[in-house]
Amino acid sequence: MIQVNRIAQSSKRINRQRTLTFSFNGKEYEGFEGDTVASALLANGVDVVGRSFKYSRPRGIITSDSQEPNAIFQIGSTQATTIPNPRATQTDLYQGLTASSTNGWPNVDFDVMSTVGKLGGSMMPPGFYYKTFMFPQSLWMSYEHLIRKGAGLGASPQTGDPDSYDKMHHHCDVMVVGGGPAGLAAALSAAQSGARVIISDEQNEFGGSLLCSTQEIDGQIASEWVEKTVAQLADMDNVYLLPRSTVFGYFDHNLVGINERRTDHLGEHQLQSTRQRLHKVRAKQVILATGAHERPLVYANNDVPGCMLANAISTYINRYDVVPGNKLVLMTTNDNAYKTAIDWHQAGRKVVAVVDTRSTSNGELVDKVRKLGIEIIFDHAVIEVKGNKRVKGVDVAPINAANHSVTGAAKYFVCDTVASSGGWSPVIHLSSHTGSRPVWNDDIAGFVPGKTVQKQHVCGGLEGVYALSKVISDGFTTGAIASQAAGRGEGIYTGELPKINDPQEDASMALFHIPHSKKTSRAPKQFVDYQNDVTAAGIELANREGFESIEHVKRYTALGFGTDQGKLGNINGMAITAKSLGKSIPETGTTIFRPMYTPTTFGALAGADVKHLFDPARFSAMHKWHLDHGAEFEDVGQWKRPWYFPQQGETMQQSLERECLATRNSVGILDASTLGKIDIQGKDAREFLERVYTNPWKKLAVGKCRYGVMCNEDGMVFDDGVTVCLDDNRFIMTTTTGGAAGVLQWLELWHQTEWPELEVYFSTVTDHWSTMTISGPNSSKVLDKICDIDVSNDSFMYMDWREATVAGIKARIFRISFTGELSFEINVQANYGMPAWKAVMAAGEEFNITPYGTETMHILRAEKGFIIVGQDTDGSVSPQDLDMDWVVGKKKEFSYIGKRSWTRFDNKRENRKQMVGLKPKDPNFVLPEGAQIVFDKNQSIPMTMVGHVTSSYYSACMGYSFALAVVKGGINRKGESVFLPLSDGNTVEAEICSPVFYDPKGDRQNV
Amino acid sequence: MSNSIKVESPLHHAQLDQLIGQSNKGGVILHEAALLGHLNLRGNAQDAEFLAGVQEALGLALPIMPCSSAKSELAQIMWLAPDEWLVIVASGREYDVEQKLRAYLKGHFAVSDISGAQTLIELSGENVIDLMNKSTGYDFHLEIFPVGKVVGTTFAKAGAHILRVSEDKFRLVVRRSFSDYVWLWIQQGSQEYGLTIV
Amino acid sequence: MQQYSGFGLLKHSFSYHENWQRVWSNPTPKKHYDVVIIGGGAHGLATAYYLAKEHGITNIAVVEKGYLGGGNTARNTTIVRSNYLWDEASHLYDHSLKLWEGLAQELNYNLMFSQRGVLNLGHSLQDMRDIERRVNANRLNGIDGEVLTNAQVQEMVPILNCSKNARYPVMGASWQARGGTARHDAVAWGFARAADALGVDLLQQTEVTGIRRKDGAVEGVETNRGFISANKVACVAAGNSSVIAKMVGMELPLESHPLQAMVSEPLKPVLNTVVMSNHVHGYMSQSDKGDLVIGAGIDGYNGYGQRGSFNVVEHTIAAIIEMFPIFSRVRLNRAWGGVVDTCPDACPIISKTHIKGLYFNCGWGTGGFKATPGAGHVFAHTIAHDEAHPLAKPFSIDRFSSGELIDEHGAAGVAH
Amino acid sequence: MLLIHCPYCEEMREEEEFNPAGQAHIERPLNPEELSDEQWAHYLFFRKNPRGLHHEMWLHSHGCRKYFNATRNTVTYEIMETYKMGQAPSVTASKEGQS
Ligand SMILES: Cc1cc2nc3c(=O)[nH]c(=O)nc-3n(C[C@H](O)[C@H](O)[C@H](O)COP(=O)(O)OP(=O)(O)OC[C@H]3O[C@@H](n4cnc5c(N)ncnc54)[C@H](O)[C@@H]3O)c2cc1C
Ligand SMILES: NC(=O)c1ccc[n+]([C@@H]2O[C@H](COP(=O)([O-])OP(=O)(O)OC[C@H]3O[C@@H](n4cnc5c(N)ncnc54)[C@H](O)[C@@H]3O)[C@@H](O)[C@H]2O)c1
Ligand SMILES: Cc1cc2nc3c(=O)[nH]c(=O)nc-3n(C[C@H](O)[C@H](O)[C@H](O)COP(=O)(O)O)c2cc1C
Ligand SMILES: [Zn+2]
Repeated sequence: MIQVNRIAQSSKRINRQRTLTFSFNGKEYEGFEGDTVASALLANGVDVVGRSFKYSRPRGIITSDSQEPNAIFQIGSTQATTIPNPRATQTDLYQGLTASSTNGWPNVDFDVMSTVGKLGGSMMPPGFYYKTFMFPQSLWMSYEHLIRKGAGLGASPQTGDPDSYDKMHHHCDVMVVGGGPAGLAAALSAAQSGARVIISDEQNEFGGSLLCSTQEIDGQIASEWVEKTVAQLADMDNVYLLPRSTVFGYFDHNLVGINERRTDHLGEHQLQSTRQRLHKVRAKQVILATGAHERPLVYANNDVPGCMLANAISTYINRYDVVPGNKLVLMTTNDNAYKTAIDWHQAGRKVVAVVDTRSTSNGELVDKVRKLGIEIIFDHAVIEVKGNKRVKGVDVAPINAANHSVTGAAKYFVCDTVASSGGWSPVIHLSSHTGSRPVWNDDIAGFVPGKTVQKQHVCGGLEGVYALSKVISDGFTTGAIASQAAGRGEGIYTGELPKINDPQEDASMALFHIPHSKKTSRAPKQFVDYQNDVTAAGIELANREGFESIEHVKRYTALGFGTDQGKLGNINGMAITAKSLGKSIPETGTTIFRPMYTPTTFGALAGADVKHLFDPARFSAMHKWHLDHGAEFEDVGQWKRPWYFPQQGETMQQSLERECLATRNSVGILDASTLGKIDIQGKDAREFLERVYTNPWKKLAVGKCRYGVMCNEDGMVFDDGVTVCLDDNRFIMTTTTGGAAGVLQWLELWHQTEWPELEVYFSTVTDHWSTMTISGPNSSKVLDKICDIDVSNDSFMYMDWREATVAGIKARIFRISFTGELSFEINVQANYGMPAWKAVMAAGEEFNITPYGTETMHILRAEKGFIIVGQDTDGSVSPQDLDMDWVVGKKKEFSYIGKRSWTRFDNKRENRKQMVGLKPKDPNFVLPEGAQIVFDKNQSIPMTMVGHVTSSYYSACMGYSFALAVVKGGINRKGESVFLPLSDGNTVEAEICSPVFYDPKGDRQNV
Repeated sequence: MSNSIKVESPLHHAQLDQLIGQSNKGGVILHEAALLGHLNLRGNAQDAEFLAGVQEALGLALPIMPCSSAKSELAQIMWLAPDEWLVIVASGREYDVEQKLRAYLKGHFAVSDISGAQTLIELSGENVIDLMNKSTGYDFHLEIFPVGKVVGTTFAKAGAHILRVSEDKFRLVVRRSFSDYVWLWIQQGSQEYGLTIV
Repeated sequence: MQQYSGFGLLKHSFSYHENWQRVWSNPTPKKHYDVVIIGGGAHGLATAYYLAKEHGITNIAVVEKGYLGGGNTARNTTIVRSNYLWDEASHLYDHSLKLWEGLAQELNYNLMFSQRGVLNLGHSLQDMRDIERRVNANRLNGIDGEVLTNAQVQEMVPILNCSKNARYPVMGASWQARGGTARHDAVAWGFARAADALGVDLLQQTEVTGIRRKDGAVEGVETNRGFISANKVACVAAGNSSVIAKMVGMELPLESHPLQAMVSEPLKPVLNTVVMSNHVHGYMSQSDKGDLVIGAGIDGYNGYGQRGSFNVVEHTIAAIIEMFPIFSRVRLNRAWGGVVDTCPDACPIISKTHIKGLYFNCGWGTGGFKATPGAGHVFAHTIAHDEAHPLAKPFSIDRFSSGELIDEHGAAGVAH
Repeated sequence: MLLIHCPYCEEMREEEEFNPAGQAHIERPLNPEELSDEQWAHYLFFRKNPRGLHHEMWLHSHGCRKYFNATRNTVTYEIMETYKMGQAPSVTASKEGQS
């Protein structure tokens, strides 16, 4: 296993001391520490790395960075750790790495789809889906099934993720994105003027373009300057360095989202460490120094393996000591790319020719190439590549770029590598994330960041500043300006500038699409967006068909839809559209750049908010007891409430019947701590209650409790509960468990925005109190044993509350009842909740006191016809609908919340849905909650539904099943029969009755 | 109340007492300042009488600057809102301090005993800022968050008031029902630094 | 109109696809139209199509400030279903679903309408009550629906986390087999192409800047390309409806909020139904290209920026992992936002106004894509007859005064 | 994601600490009974929902629990000012030359 394309040691970026073995498509290879998977594959002379999505053409590596459209792999050796779609060019090599192509069957070298691709290809222009597979309609699903077989790149893991992720927030004066020369210089000068600086770069080390540059700074190779500068930054404690950290998004108000890859370069999975960390940076000022991406040229068969970006080739040579071929033809529109010819030549391989689309150039790099005796052909272009799995040669022909034509015969050159450079496109993505549109700059033939409302600065290649000396001075200046804007320093860089002489460069040519002797529609495929097989012909076809907006072009052809988000192809696609519509590129405009800059792991976006931390689980002080006693729990909002307490071998129904009977016949106990409690104080507290509750509060005496209903302004019930009067200007309001937070906000809203003049304060005391409700004929006996006050009926009356001690613990006891039985709601300070609960259990033992959960509580209250807001109401139910006119104040002078809406037409309708009880004809049949109700069981579908079942249970105490329901005009239909057509096809009958089934006179709460 | 009763702080079930001393080289150090007296105080900071009343009752001037706090032998006061403060007193003192406040204060004010409603979690150690940055979006730089400052903010998906006790020590006021979640969060967030319970 | 078919593709491949006709023309505005439709989204285009096809009104302009189908049509998660709670809503949506079922053939355009079924998960007892209630209502309205148990859900979607240990365990789900997804762009283009063929003028890059009135009736619209007179003006501007209303001094019971969606990188097929959970706030399907299409919860503030807050994306992805732990290592490719016009009762407004000849179709909020054909159909009828289509009657703007709200919040929750 | 200045805490805070609370400066009619159903509906449901400058309410739910007002551009999401309940905005559409 020799690395055929690895040349003699010269780069410090890779470590020859550490050889790493890895496998690709089942074959073993070797590379070095510092390699990316891409550089290692190229070192080993691997040409075909995948098959194209639509036409299944062989594809090779084109780029060396985030632009890569082809080398998209499945990496990982297990179903838990495998990662779909990482880019080989951005994946650091590690020992034992296992990679495979994501397309190609049975393998990428022999792929049966390719024959289909060849034959079918011509039938698959953009939008071909929309034009066929229509008939017969019934068959689309099966067509689709076939299409989906071919869909997708990599495969998802099949089991959960063994790695963990987390997040960190940061604040800084200056956030620098990009660690190339511009970014490093900016960070340094900002830090030197005292700013808190964070700098991040998505590569494995800082330096950007300098990591592969042969240029000199202060007489040394540029990477030395990088090391020096990074060391300086590392020494300052106002600087935070984030390598391997991609800024995936730039969000409103200067929030920068960064994904740091902490362990991906070490191996497939690291125990006990965070795989990726998401950093959220709030920066006073942001400096974007994201540089520029080289643009390929669009020519026939430009996807044959061996066709690469010029700068990518230089990167592989200078950074990784890898020359990805033997015979190079370079096609360029600019001087800068001549570097690649020089690098190739100096690596000891043959440069067949440099094909320059310009009529001439006398730039220094061009002269240097001339001096090396390399043939330069001006006014020409590579119009077509020959070869299938590797470039075999190219046709070079004279062209007239202005009228997009080939002006003479083509000459054939044998070569195995084609480098192309169409100039550079600034990496404007981030600057566009918050809605700013980029603007075209003719001098560099590229888009640069436009106006923005963010506190943003740009420098270096991103601005179209390319000469290294300018890039670095630009960086220093921008860093100083940004930190001044953040309130640090004078805004001027005073340090000295490194000595750099930049080669003088002649003007480059704005050319994107290389003409062919055949017209585009007939020429061999000229690829624009490789990943989605978007061709120049396809784009022109889209335009011909009327898809003229660049957004339509994108959506019709899938240009820029890929995982590189058009980094490689978008500008070329826009240029081709512009050309075919006879517009300028700025007129054509760009599509919208969105996060993610490069794809971001779901796990990192979720951070630690997974599994048991996905959402807080709230517990009462007695939770441990419930656990120890085998409770099943119900999620109520964020709370975990005991649902029922099954005993050995009991079914749920058996538990419920036991709990219900025990409570009705002796005594039961419920943990009611989760109910919301609001401490309301102030001389206007009473007046306030008067306004937010529908019933009157003026006369509630100290020491008394009262039930109240709250409506929205639209007159519909939204919460209810008991409020107790502690003294004339102090009340404790209880709310539903789910409604607690909402009700407090509601009260504050009205107080703060409408009635600030009312002297009242609200504070939540929900968590302060542990509440246990003991209910049943024996409840007073239990309480009497451990309570220091007389709890008998005549001294402690229904709807009274008392201060007392229970088992020596200070308590507030409310004599209210939600079960209809004699009940005491014992409230103790929550730190005493558990001891109090245990004491009550002990005292109740002789009465077989039985803990019950929410389900039994629901049954018992339903037997009494008490509603549960949210179960028996759904936001469309008024107090009148609930037959609760008694809770509606008639003579209150203030027009309390909700009242006005009751006089609207719809609220006065006769046949509104109203709360009633239902008795199923079959006393043992429990109607399903949610069953719909009709009057005429013989009506055919669609049937006229007149209501539905809101609560339904079997009552062990009454010995028959029963339900609460809403029925149109139900209040006046007591005794009538209704029908419930169930989902199993059966229709059952039930009789409308009063919703109060148990103890209608209400004697039991006074036994 | 009789002290034979076994009171249970919100983190009682975590049995922190048994974890004390188990690891001592943690980058994050946690201590539950359990069972202290917590009073929620409401009143008008523009009302000189009210301010004077608090001063007399607690022997301490009410901190009326946003996000400020004050401390005396008797009590620590945290600013929660322009008209709302948290008064923390020694365990068991909440009752008489409340009575004292009621005695000294006139006009429109409110006091609620919320000693059972929340607990104090003290976090310190060399990595405490890292843990904080994992848990809240607030800026913990000393310039922004000096010693003595209190901020009401989010802590992971719970709410909390955070007081900076010293450069590397914070007091979190956490609601009882959320305390288990916060405890779990802190454990996972401090895993890489090590967690010491004191 | 040039017929599309597999054979056509073959034929055209011999002429290198050089002879395909334009799908729509690019006309210059006429001085006058019988009906001007503001908004070239799928609803506006469908409205134009049905006006021309079923009501013989062909002198129509669809005026679009950007590109056709570029609003919420371009940015929605394409879920189609009709299992809404209340009769009025479910009838309207099912009318639409029935139209979907033959639409590709009618428009001779493959909309990739895929009836792969929609699951609405229940995570609490109340969720399950609501599901039972909704499904029963649907069945009695002749709309297909089933209530599935936890086990049935697990069998249908093996990769879904149905464990009892989940933070919010899945208790069951409602299942509508006829529901599914459609290719959003194709829907806009299919209607546009068909409308164009019937003589409708599609005016892109044309922004309505004002509405001219004379004694209580509309006269036409001011645009950046000059005044266009019209007997009737129909506003189908979704998130921008309040902006249009303001041009005639009207306010609407609407709030425009950012609503975000996102896609993963393309994956081999792993999920062949639509899974929605209001409780943990995430919903997802897999497109024919292989990307996971994920919908987020709505941003609480008003916003016309076509982008929302990042924390909503974070929460949504956390919810997706809660439901599908296997996707933790999958990567997010792109996230974007739209501007949804939400109504207090989560139901649309299809209505005449007090101004003669001015009509509104709006308030679809987070869930109007599925209604595209149905809404276009009943709205066209409403415009043509100057009287609400029976299915549209309950959605009149007057319901806010009378109190006849159709509250879909209750059971429909996130109404995608 | 927004960064919001709470006029009571007198600091910039993360959006996560707040809840948006809808259009600002809506006053509850003093005499609801005297309003027509249309007028009442207007108060209940109809909103300005402007594209551009908007005056809206926020609740500092995880901070001081106070409601306050903000003037925000609903397109750029820039917050021009936040101000306490009962105060009037200093930046308004007319002043900004928008309508
Ligand atoms: C992220 C997201 C996910 C969604 N998911 C779903 C889903 O899964 N299922 C579902 O059923 N629905 C969904 N929806 C809702 C659905 O997208 C919309 O209800 C539906 O697309 C509305 O269609 P429309 O044609 O009315 O609106 P749009 O497509 O927005 O069309 C309105 C058009 O009016 C134009 N316009 C506005 N102002 C003017 C003017 N002054 N002059 C000229 N033209 C103007 C706009 O440019 C726009 O093109 C989602 C929405 C979003 C944002
Ligand atoms: N002469 C020319 O024609 C020409 C053209 C282009 C570039 N150049 C050279 O390019 C360089 C420009 O310097 P520069 O510093 O502006 O750019 P650079 O390319 O040197 O550095 C940009 C850095 O930003 C990083 N980056 C980009 N997007 C990122 C993101 N979202 N998150 C994290 N990191 C990100 C990249 O990884 C890269 O390291 C100069 O060296 C110049 O000589 C020259
Ligand atoms: C159903 C659906 C699937 C999408 N799939 C992709 C995709 O695979 N790749 C991609 O880049 N964008 C995809 N998009 C998003 C679009 O690129 C674009 O972001 C969206 O239409 C909003 O438009 P805008 O970003 O130009 O504002 C998809 C959008 C939708 C509605
Ligand atoms: Zn505040």
